[in-house]
Amino acid sequence: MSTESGASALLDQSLDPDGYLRDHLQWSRPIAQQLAARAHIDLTNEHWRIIDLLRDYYARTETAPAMRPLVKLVQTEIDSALGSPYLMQLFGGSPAKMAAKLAGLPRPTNCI
Amino acid sequence: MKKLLFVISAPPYTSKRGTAQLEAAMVAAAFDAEVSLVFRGDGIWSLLPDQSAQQVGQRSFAKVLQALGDYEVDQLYVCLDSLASRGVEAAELMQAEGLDLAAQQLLLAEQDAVIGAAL
Amino acid sequence: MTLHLVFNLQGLESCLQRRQPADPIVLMGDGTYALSQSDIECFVLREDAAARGITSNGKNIHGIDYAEFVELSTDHNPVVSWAD
Amino acid sequence: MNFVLAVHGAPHNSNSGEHAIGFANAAIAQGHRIERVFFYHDGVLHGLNSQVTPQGENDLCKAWSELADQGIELAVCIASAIKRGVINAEEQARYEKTSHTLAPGFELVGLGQLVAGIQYADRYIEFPQ
Repeated sequence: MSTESGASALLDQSLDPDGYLRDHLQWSRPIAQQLAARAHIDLTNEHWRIIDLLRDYYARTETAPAMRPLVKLVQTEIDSALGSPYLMQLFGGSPAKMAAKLAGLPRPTNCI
Repeated sequence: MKKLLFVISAPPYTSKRGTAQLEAAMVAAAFDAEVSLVFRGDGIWSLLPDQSAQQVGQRSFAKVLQALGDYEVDQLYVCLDSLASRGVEAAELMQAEGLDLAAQQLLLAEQDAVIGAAL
Repeated sequence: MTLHLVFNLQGLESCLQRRQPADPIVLMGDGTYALSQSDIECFVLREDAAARGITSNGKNIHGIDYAEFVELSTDHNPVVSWAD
Repeated sequence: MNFVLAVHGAPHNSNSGEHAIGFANAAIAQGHRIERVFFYHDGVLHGLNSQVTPQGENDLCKAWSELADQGIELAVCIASAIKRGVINAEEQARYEKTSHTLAPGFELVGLGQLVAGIQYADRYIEFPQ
């Protein structure tokens, strides 16, 4: 078994059926990369800026932001010209959800 | 746009109704309602600033409260009578505007719906 | 005008402090026990009071059924519940 | 008129269910519409399929299912429900539990459905206990 497929099998055990980490404290940057690869997302510095922003936000508020506060956060912290099209380009159709998943935030129990 | 008032009257770490109310308030704001919150009765304890909830394995009410501003929920009120009867000064608490009972009467009367946190 | 639904004695106290004087009150559930100690003008859900053995001869007490409760709630807004 | 009702108390230690059912039936009899009954906090336990009502006590399950048959939406807050073990087949699979427990006629929804209901309805009435 190659190292890569070994790591993948390990990750499988750590994920629930929807691909969220069972224990969000297990999150690491390599795990984020593997989660992203499964979602066919190639993590660039632009992705990482958002992921770091989300992790910092969660440390402050213990919540994952919905779309509107996420956009506001990105605009105040990164660039006021960025909006939801930018986030969708990076993270696909449900950017708040996907970015929170990749950032290892606890899976939300409330489907908004 | 409807005006919705969320009442938080239970203390934060037993029933967890308070955090549920905060989540509901955020959802309401995301749905474009005009949202305000009032803390009264033992709900005022939710506003103490130095909460270390991880020590009891819970989310921190104080931290979740910080997120409200990001949903443009900034009408936070606290009942002055509830503070006085518990010997708490408004200055000891996190930011919320003190309202006397008469002001709470007016606040209630202008709502389209009041979502309580009883029990 | 606001309609107040009161579900217990603590709720009644909180409500009386924060309602406008003309706002009607409906006592329900354990709120009906207030009839034995208070003479405020109010409505009371008759079946809840009867279940608890609470009767009142007060002339300011109006017993109602669910149909009348519905009518009160269509005539008032918001409808606010009090249980603590 | 259009109503949204909220049930916050459990069937075994509150009157929330009796009150909401009594109100709903009287409102319907007067030609009003119950847009949705929203079960929140311990109220979600009304949707627990595995509970047994002792003989001689109010069978609320039957009353709820009659309301559901009239097209009234019995909306159970998903966040409150999963914490209390009230899950449908989808959540059973998601959280890898051995059985699902949501009674027929009820559905799991997000808090958005509470807010959307309040936004749409003429009245919001809460039965806390």
